[in-house]
Amino acid sequence: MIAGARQGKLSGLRRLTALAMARDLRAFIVPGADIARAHGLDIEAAGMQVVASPRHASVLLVVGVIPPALREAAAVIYAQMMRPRALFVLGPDELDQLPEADIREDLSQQDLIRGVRRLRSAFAEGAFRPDVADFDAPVLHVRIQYTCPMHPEVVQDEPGSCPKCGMNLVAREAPATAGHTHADQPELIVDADTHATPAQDHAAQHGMNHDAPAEYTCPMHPEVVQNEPGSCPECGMNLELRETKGTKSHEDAGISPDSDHSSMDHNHMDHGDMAFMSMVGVTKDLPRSSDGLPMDWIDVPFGPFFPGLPGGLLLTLTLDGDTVAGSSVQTPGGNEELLQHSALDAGSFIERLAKVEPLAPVSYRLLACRATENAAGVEVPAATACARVGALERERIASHLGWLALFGQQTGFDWLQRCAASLQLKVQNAGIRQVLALKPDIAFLIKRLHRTPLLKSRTAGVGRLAPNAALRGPVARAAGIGNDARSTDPSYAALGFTPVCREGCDALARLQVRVEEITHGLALIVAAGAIELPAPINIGEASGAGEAAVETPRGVARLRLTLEKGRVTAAQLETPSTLHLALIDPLIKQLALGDALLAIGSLDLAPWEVRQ
Amino acid sequence: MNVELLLALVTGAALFGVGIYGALSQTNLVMIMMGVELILAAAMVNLVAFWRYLHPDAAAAQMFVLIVMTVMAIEMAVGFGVAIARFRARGSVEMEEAAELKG
Amino acid sequence: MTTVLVLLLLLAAGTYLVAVLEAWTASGRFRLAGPVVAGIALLGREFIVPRKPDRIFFEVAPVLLLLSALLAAAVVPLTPDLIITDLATGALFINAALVYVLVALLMAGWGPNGAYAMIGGWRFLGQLIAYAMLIVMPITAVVMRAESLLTTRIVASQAGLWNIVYQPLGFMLFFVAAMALAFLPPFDLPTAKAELAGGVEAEYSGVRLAIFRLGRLALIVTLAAAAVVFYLGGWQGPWLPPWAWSAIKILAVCATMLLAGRAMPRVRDADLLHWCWILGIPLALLNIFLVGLLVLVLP
Amino acid sequence: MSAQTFFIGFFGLAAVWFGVVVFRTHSMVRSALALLFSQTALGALFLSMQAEFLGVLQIMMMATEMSIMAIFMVMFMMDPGGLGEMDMTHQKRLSLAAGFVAFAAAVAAAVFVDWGPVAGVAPDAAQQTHDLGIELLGRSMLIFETAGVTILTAMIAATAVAMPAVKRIGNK
Amino acid sequence: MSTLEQYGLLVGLAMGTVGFVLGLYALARGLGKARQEPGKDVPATGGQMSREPVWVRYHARYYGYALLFLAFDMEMAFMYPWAVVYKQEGVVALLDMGVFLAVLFLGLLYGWSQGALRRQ
Repeated sequence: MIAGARQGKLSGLRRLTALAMARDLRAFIVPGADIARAHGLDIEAAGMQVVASPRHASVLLVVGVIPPALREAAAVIYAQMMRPRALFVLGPDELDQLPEADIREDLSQQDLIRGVRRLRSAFAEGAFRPDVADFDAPVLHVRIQYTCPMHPEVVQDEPGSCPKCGMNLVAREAPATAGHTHADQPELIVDADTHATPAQDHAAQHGMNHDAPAEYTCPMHPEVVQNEPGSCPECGMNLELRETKGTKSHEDAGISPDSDHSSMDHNHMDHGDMAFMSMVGVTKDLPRSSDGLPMDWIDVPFGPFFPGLPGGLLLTLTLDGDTVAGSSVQTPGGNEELLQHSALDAGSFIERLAKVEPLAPVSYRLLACRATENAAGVEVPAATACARVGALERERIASHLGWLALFGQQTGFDWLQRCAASLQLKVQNAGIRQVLALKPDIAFLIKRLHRTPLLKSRTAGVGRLAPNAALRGPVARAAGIGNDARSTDPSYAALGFTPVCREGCDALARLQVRVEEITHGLALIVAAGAIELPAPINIGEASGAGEAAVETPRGVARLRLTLEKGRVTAAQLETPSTLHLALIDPLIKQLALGDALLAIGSLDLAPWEVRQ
Repeated sequence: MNVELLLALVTGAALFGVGIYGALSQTNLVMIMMGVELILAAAMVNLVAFWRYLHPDAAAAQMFVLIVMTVMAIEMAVGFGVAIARFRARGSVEMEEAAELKG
Repeated sequence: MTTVLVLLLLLAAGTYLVAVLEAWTASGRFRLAGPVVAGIALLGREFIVPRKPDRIFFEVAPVLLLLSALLAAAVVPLTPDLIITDLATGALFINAALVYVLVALLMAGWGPNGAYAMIGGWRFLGQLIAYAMLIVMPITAVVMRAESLLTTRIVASQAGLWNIVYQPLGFMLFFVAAMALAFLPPFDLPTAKAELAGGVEAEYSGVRLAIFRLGRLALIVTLAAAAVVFYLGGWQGPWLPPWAWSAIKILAVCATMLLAGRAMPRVRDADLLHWCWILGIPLALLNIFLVGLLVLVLP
Repeated sequence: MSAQTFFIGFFGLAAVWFGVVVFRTHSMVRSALALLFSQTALGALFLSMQAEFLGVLQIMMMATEMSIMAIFMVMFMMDPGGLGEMDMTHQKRLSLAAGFVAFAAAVAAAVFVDWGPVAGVAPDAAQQTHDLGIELLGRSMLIFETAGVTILTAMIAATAVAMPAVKRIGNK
Repeated sequence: MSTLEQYGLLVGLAMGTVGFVLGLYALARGLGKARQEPGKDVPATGGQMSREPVWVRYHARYYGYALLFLAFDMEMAFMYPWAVVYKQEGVVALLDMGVFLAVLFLGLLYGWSQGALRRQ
C-alpha cells in the first residue's frame, strides 16, 4: 500500500500496469545523487533508475537528514510527481511537510536493496486503491492576483482591465502565506545589474549624467547617449530625443538590488496616460543585453534539487535568453544546530562535527579531533597521524571522483559519470589493500579522460576566476595559489608532499588539479601505508583553547574551540564553501546556461558546510 | 470551367484577402510581414494552379514558383534584419511608434 | 496494404531493438523486456497538463514527433519492393518530414509554459540552424550521383561502390547532422538532463511521455535507415537476403549513433553553430564539388 | 467529386483557416506556427495538384523559415504568450474592407476570365523535377543566377542592418 | 501506383498514426483520471514553486545565424532539380552551380566578417 496510489480498483489492466510499475522504478533523489553516493548508495545497482524530472519519477528517495529549509522543497517535488508515487526514506525521518514515508530503511546499501524489494511489492499490490487522499502542504497553496502584463504595479484580487492601458488583467500566482517569499529569506547575493555590457562601458566613457531628464541618442548606435542634441560621433547622424526617467535609465546599472526582479518588474514607467500600448515605453528602461537588445529576463530556479548541481544548493538564475544575467544563492543553512549545543563532551562533539558535512565526514572528524587535541595539548603518535593522512587522502580521492561523476553528468559525458561514480563507491570505504588494487582502474580513468575529444574545448575558459584571497583548495590551486594546509602539516611533510598547482584559473584547470590530486593522493596513501579513521583521543578534563586546520577536499576548514574541563563550550568553524558561494554571481555572469552550470560545478560546492 | 482550378484560385484569392487584411491592420513590423507572406503564398497557389491546369508542360511556371519562394525568404531575412536594427535602436518594432518618434 | 503493415511492424521491431540498445548504452544492462515494462508502466501513470499551458501545442507535439518520423520512414526502402511508397521526390521528402521534428520540439518547448522546456525548445531551433544545411547538402551530392530523387534509385546507383566510399566526407557530415537531428548525445541540448532537467521532455508524463519517447526512438531508426539508403548501399550485400542486409546495417548505424555520444561531453550550442557554419558548410560545398568532379570523370 | 477535388478543397480551406488564425490568435508563437501550418497545407495543396517537387519543397522550406519567424516573433513582440490578450491592430475596418475587396476582385477574376482549355494530365513527378533542372540550366539560367545575386544582396543587407558595429568584436 | 494514390497512402498513414495515439490515450485514460491536487500542475523546477511568468520575450543569441540561414536556405530549392540533371548536363551544370554557390558563399563570408556568425 502506498499513500500516493492512484484511485481505482486494482484489477485487469490496472494490475498489469502495477506489475510493470513495480519492475520499473524511477527515483528522484533528494537532496541529490552526490549525497547518495557519499553515503555509499548505488541506486542503479539496487534496481532503480535515476531521473531528472519529478514528472518522470515514481519514487521520491530521501537520503539522510533533510535540513528544515529543504523540507518544503521536498514537499513540492513530491506534489509534482505523478501518481502512483511512493515516498522512500533512508535514514532518520524528520519530514514535517511530507506524508508518512511508505518505506523507511536505514542508510546503507543492503537496506536500500531491501527497501527496493519492499517497494516493488508495495507497487504491485497498492499502485491503485479505491480510497485515496489528496496530498497537501502549506507551501503548495497560492493566492490568485490579477495584474497587468505591462504595468506590474497594477495588482488586484479581482479580474478586470488595467486602469492605465485597458488591457485585460492576467491572473498571477502569489504565495498564499507571506512566510516564504524570496525577500524574506536571507540571501547571500542578489545582483542583476548589467555593468558588464559594452553599452554601459561606452556610456561611462562618454561621461554622461544619468540624472538628466532628457537624453539624445543615435538611432543606430544606442550606446551613444548625451545630454544635448548633436550628431553621432560614430556615424554622424542627428541624435534623437529620448525620454528617460531620472535615475531609472538603464545605463545606470540602476536596478535596485531587490530580489523581486521578475521580468516584468523592470519597467517602472509612467505612461499611464497613454491610450496606445507603447512598446517603446515597455522596453525603454529594461537593461540591455550585451548586444544592445532590451529583452525580458526571467528568474528560473535551479535547485535545491537540480540534477546537474550539488544537492541542496538553492540557486536561482536570472536568465536573459539562455544567458545568465544574474543569480541568487541560498543554502539550506547547513546543519547549523549541530554546533550550537552548549557544553558537549569532546567525544560527542567530534561525532557531531563529523555529521556536519555528509560529503566529507572524515575531514571534519579529523578537524574536530585535531582541534580538541590542540586545545588539550595532547600529542598524537606519528603512526596514528600517518594513518589519519591515509584516511584523509582516501576521502579526497573519493570526493574528487564524486566531483568527476557530477562533472560527467553536467556535461552529459555518460561514461565518465558511470565510471567515476562506481570508483567513488569502491574507494570510499576501502581498506588500504583495496585502494591499491583500484589503482589501475583509476589510472585508466585518468588516461581516458586525457584523451577525450571535446573535453578541453568544453571546459577551457569557462568560469575564469582571477586569483584572489577568497579561493580555497583545488579552486585556489587551479588559479596558481599554492594555498594548501597540507604544506604546513608535519605529517604530510614526512611523506614528501608538494601541492599541485595550475595557472589556468578556469574549469579545465580545476579539472586537471583534481585529477592530479587523485594521483597524488594514491601516492600519499602508499607512502602512509595505513588508513585509519581519526578517533577521539581521551583528553580527560583538560581545558584550553585550540585551533586546527584541515585541508578538506574542497579547501581549508578551520576550527577554533574552547575546552572547559573536557567539554567544548564554544566552537567556531570556517569552511571553504562559504567563501566560494560568494564567488558564484560574478563567475557566471554573461555565460551561457550550460557553461554557467559547469562553472558552478567546477567550484565543487558543499552547501551543507556553509555558515551564514 | 474546371472546378479544381476554380477551387485553387479561390483559395489563392482568400489567402490574398487575408494577407491584405493582415498587412494593413497590424501595427507591428513582424506581423505585417506575415501578411506579406500570405500574399506571396496566394501568388504561389495561383502559379501552381495555372501551371497544372493551363500549361503543365511549361517548366518555367515552376521556376517562377521557386522565385516567389526566394522572394519570401529574402523578404523575411531583410525584414528581420530591419526589425533587429529597429529594436536595438528604439526597443520597439511597432510601426506607429516609429512614426511618433520621428516628430 | 500488406507491404505497409509488414513495414510498420518491422519499424516497430526496429524501434523496440533501439530502445533496448539505448537502455543498454545508458545503464549498461541488456534487458530485452525493459522497453515493454517501461511502456506499460508509463501507460498506468497519471498524465497531466501543466497549468496555463498552450494546450494545443502540448498535445500535438508528441504526435507530431512520431508522425514526422513515420512519414520519413515511409519513403525508405528495405528491399526493392519493401517500401511503403516510392515517392518520386523521396530524398527530398525525407528532409521535409524530418523538419517537423523541429516544429514538434518547439511546440513541446513552448506548450507547457515551463522555463526548462522553453529554453530547450528554442535551443533546438538553434540546433536546426546548425545541422539543417549539413543534412540537405550531402543528400544533394548523393542525388547527383543517382540522377534521381527516388530512394530506390539512390540505392541502385551504389551497386558498384557504396556512397560511403564514393563520398566519405558527405557521410561524415550527414552522420553528425543526423545525430544532431535526433538530439542524441553529444547533441542532446534540448533534453539535457543536467542543464535543463529533461528540457522539452520535462513536463511530459504518463502516456504522453511514452509517445514522445516512442517518436524519438522511431526517429533514430528512420535516420539510421536513411543513412543506410543514402550511403551504405541499402539492401545490397553478398550472401544474405536483401532485407537482412538492410536490417543489419540499420541496427549497426543505430548502435554507432547511440554509442558515439557516450564517450564525449555535450557540445555547447554556440560551438555547434560555429563549427557547422564555419567548417561544416564549406566542407559540404567541397563535398558537392568533389562529387561533381567524380561524376564527370568516372564513367 | 473526385478525391483530388476533395483534397484541393480541403487543403485550401485548411490553408485559409490557418491564415486567418495567424491574425486572430493573441499568442505570437501560435501565430507563427499557424502561418507555418498554413504554408504546409499549401504544400499539401500543391501535392494534390500533382506538383510534387514544389509541394514537398514548400512543406520543407516553409517549416524552417516559419519556425525562425517564431523566434523573431518571440524576441520582438510585446506579449509573446498572448496572456494579456491585447489588441495589436489598427484601422481594422478599413483593412477588413480592403481584404474583402481584394478577395472579391480576385474571385471575380477567377470566375469571369475565360481560362481557355484545361489540361487533363500533369507530367510525371520525376519528369517534373528533371524538366525543372533542365529549365534551370537552360532558358532560366539567368533568372537563376540573378536569384543568387539577389540572395547575396539580401544576406548582405540583413547582416549590415542587423549586426551591431563591427569594431565591437575586438572588445569581446 | 499513381502519385495521387501514393499521397493518399501517406495521408492514411498519418491518420493511422493519429488514431493509434488516440487509442493509446483512451486506454490510459480508461485506467483512471489524473487527480487534481494543489501544486501538481506547476512546472517542475528543482523543488521551488516557480511563479514567474515564463512566456516572455526570449533572447535567442543565434539570430545572426538565423538571418543568414533564412536567405542561404533558399539555395536548396535550386539545388535538387540541378542535382537530378547534373550528370546529363555535365560541365555546364558544374560551372553554373559553381557561380551560384560562390555568390552565396560571398554572403556567408560577409556575414562572418560582420560578426553574424557568432553568439551575439
